[in-house]
Amino acid sequence: MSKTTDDALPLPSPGSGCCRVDPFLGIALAASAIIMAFILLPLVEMVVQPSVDDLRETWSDPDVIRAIGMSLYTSGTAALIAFVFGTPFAYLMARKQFPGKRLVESVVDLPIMIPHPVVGIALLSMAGRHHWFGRILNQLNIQIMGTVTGIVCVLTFVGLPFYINAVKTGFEAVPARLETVSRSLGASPWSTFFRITLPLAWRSMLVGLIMCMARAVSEFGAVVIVAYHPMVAPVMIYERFTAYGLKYSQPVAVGLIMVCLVLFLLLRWASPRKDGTA
Amino acid sequence: MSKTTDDALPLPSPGSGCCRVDPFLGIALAASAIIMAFILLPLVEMVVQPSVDDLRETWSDPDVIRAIGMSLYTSGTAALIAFVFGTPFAYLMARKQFPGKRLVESVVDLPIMIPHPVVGIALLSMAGRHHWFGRILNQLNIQIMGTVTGIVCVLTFVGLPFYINAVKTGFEAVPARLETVSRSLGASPWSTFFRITLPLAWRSMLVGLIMCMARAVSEFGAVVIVAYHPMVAPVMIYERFTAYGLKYSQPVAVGLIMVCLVLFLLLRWASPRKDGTA
Amino acid sequence: MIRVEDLAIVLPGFALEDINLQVDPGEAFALLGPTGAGKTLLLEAIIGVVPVTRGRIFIDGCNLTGLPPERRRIGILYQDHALFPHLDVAENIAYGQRYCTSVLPDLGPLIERLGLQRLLKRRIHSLSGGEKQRVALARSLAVAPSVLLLDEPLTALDPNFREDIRGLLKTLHQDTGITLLMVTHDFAEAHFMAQRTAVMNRGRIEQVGPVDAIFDRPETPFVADFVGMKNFFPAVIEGHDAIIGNMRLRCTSQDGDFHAVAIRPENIRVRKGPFDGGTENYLEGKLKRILNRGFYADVRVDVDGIPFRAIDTRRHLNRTALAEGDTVHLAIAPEDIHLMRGLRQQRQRLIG
Amino acid sequence: MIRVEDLAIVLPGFALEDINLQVDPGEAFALLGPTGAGKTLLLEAIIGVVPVTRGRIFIDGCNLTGLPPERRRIGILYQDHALFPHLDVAENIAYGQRYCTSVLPDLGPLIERLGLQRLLKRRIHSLSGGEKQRVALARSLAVAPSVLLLDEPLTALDPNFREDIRGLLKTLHQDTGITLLMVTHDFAEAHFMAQRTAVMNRGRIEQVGPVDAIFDRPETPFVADFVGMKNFFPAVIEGHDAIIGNMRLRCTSQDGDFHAVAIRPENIRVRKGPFDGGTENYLEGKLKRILNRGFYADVRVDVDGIPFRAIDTRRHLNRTALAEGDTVHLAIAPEDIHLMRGLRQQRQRLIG
Repeated sequence: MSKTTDDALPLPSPGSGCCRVDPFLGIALAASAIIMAFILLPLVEMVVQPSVDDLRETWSDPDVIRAIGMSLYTSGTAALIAFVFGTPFAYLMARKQFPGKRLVESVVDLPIMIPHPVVGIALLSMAGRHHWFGRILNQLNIQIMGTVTGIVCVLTFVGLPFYINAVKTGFEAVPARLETVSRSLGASPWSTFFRITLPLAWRSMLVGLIMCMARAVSEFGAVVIVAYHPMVAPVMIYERFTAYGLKYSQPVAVGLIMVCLVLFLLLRWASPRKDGTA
Repeated sequence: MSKTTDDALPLPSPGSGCCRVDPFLGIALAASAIIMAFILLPLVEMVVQPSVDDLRETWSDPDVIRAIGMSLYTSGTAALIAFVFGTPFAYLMARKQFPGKRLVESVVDLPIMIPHPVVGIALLSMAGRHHWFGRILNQLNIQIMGTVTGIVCVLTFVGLPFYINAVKTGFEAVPARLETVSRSLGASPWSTFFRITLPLAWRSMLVGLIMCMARAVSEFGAVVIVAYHPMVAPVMIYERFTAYGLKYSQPVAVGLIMVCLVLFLLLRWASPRKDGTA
Repeated sequence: MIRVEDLAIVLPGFALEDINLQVDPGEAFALLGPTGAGKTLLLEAIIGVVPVTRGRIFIDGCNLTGLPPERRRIGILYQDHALFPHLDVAENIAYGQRYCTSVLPDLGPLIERLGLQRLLKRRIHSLSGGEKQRVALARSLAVAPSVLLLDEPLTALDPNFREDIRGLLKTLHQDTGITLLMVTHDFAEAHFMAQRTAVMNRGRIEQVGPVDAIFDRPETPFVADFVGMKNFFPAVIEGHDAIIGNMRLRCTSQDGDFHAVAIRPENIRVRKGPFDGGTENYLEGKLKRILNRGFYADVRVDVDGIPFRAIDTRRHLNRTALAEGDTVHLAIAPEDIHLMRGLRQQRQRLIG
Repeated sequence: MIRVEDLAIVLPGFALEDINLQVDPGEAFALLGPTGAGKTLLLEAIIGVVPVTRGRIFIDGCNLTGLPPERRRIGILYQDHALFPHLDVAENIAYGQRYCTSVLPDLGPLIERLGLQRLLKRRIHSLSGGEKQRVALARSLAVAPSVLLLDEPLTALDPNFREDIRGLLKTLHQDTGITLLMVTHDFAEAHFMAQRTAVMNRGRIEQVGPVDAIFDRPETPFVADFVGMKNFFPAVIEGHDAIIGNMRLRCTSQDGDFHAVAIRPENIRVRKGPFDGGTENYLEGKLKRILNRGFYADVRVDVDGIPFRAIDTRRHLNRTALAEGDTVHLAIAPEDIHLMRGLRQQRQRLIG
């Protein structure tokens, strides 16, 4: 094989790398850069902009601390409720096949698609005195309007789908066969769930809890309908914005972003690794 | 094999069905019923409650029609923007492997976790006169505060992750090998994308568009910060609720729920079937 | 002892029906059949995780049909071993102990027997395939089940481990006298492990009997094909002769009402020149095809329109330089021609 | 003509290195190797979808290394056919037409040749495996590629279709004179299709040569094992004798510096009684194990501590009633003992 003839041909030299700079990839990269900038720039600016004094002032304002505390408390409670009721539901959805299952899955996703103020209005309508359910609540002395109960109620509503979907995926990843073996060894369904399923799916449950809580912390539209007071952080941001303007609302917003960032980092730490180590 | 000895043993008779009514399954079913009721009851009541007269009144109120129209217009525009920029980004994420990919995926999910009023505040901060970006916008004569542009901007922010995630899944389901073959047959990356990838992933793109739009239609907290006017439907619901009370806001809410229901049915129709027919 | 009576399990798109089985105490019984025959479904019904539509299941004479799995005391060994990945070896083996403290209080001898002493503190994912399967075996035996079900326990293993585990299972069975019901799609495995076997196809049992009997005397075309009698032809039997088309083959006389013959491909010898006269049947045909199967090859020969399938080593084929299109000679010994009932009569048999 | 010069592709966790290959115009060349050897990666580098770290690729004398796939005119046929599921058969076949209108203006003869006339309006998912592969073949040939790459084109097919497609590929190659580079892990397939072959292992080429030469004269232990010489022993060669341990085996004399021998298991005959004297090598050993492989069996025999592997039909094993633990006799013909270079010398060879 003589090299001379081959090399003499007028063809692009090796390494000219025309595959790497083709316009297709270039445009895709440009679009990606714009998206990353669009998402990251406002958030980064937000976190970077306030001076240390601004922040110190925010964190020493007892109202701000109380609002963020209330946000954490109500979202945490919502996540807990999602955990209690959502876990068995997610388990059923992961293990059982039944007609209409896809419809049930769609219903679980509904709260994501319902406009936020509508969620508040729907729950308030149910709890009103003209409604049979409202009368039951009234007799039990449960108030929705303007109470922590009401806030927790709407936050659970908006957070549930995130918990259920995450945990369902986690349960599906545990082979049903492990449960079969456990029961053949004498373990009841309860023992099997707590000794096998739970230890293998805890990561997904943690992810679900964090996602549910993050979604609840960020809710504003539904909460503001049900309860302006007790004030959660997003409502306080809105109040300060309307009452005093942008600059005054920023420090609270930064405080809330910090909380979300912590949840975000927790989420990344908790997410199941692809290499399969639990 | 004589049957008499076996049958005489004091054991549960067949068909006593103790597997079916065990307390484990019972509790799981009860939890599931509570969840379904919790999600469905308020929504069903909401849709069923208003009389035909109420609805007729709502739909003949030009303000309501205008607000719902504005909601659809801004959300649709946001979905379109997500389509233009998100499609190449989702394609890159589906096809390329690179270090830090998981981090980029997390960043895309950030808008889901950021409190809604904070989104509005962050975008307003960027667009303010004290900010370099705001000055650029100002020179281009682009207004964010209180304009349709501003609304579209925040709706794109909150809707983007839904579009990108749905479309990325769709692209991942198209074997890369089909694209290799297409290019070996002489098709450029562009031709390959439009003749192979797009026709095979259009369902996911439709799903992504609907989800992005549904999420945008339902946004309130971010919009209300950026623009109280021009009024989108969720802001109108809030305004009527605070100004005139629950009963007066319900018809608008029902109107918006109807829009969401249509989107929901579209979504179910568009979702890729599990049997794989396109 | 396992007895399954008139069992039926009806699922969307698949049904097990008319399942009657009896596995005697201490017996090793094999359920044979291709993928999708319903073997694993039957095992899971016996364990109790699949609800039964009709029929009853007895273990050691007790009707278990309605009992939940945890009250049945049936061990199960899956091909993918199904070890608990979050527990170490010792925890896996001792998993069932707390539910039946009375039996087997000391796991030492069992662990030693299975050669697991040095693995006790190891994580599951660090074990080899054969080690995993031994741990799974120890785990199921640790609760002293009355019956052990094996779901293709060797399929997923490396060939070398396979021999180890197979031998281990065999000697364990011989020593402990535990009742074994194993599922497999490999006839050789059934032959090695089991005394009796049932062949399943499409949710029904086609034939039950000793392993050798099924290998030598299949009763349905499906079983004949499954045990390797790839040549199956309808035939008229006249005395010692089977008439297939216009061919007359001598066979050994057998009693019964037969309307078909089945012949193993490896019992049909092929060569280019004619065979010397003898007691065998000699045929002349056209070599249609040679399909390579690695060390050996499938040879398809057409004799007066009847397609015969033979197997020969590639060494022999190369030496005799047989090629597609050649005229070749076949020899079949009379004792290798298996007489069978016709298709019509087969559904009349009663199984069990 | 395909020429690959000093090609290297470095990926995280895997690397192809020192790849030198030349496929002559009109030749059919097979890349052989086990799964994970890097065969498909090399194909995809030649098509142009995997970037090359070092080295150059020439087709018909043109350096293509930097060109995108659509400018290379290389056809590819994948084992999973990779048909476009949203297009019908005719649209699939005509897919590449608009990019090279000058060549093959009329697809009629090609479609007829592949027997696809009646399928043109059919949807892809309604086709059988063999039909799909014929459509994929037509699609790649419709753009008249200068070279056709085949990525295990027969592996995913039903055995019966496999023979069809294999025959079709062979006659197409003979008639059109197109250059073929096929990837396979099946030696029989390479033997049928290709004139020359390269054996790959772990990202490197171990040996290149005519198919028969590689089958008969492997040069590395890996290739020896790959072509079925399962017995590989270091040995001292003295004239006509190979000395393994304290055993002396007669072989045919070969020129070269040899330090090992390899023997195919099917060339070792096993029986219970001693063989009559002859020109072969006779050994006596202990039968350690019989591993069933269906129609035949692996037989492991220990001769003075050296493990020999033989293959025999189960028919013969049953007839002679050989069992594990028996003392048995082995016969090996001198011409079946293959002399090889030692392990140390092998890295010094130059390939290509």
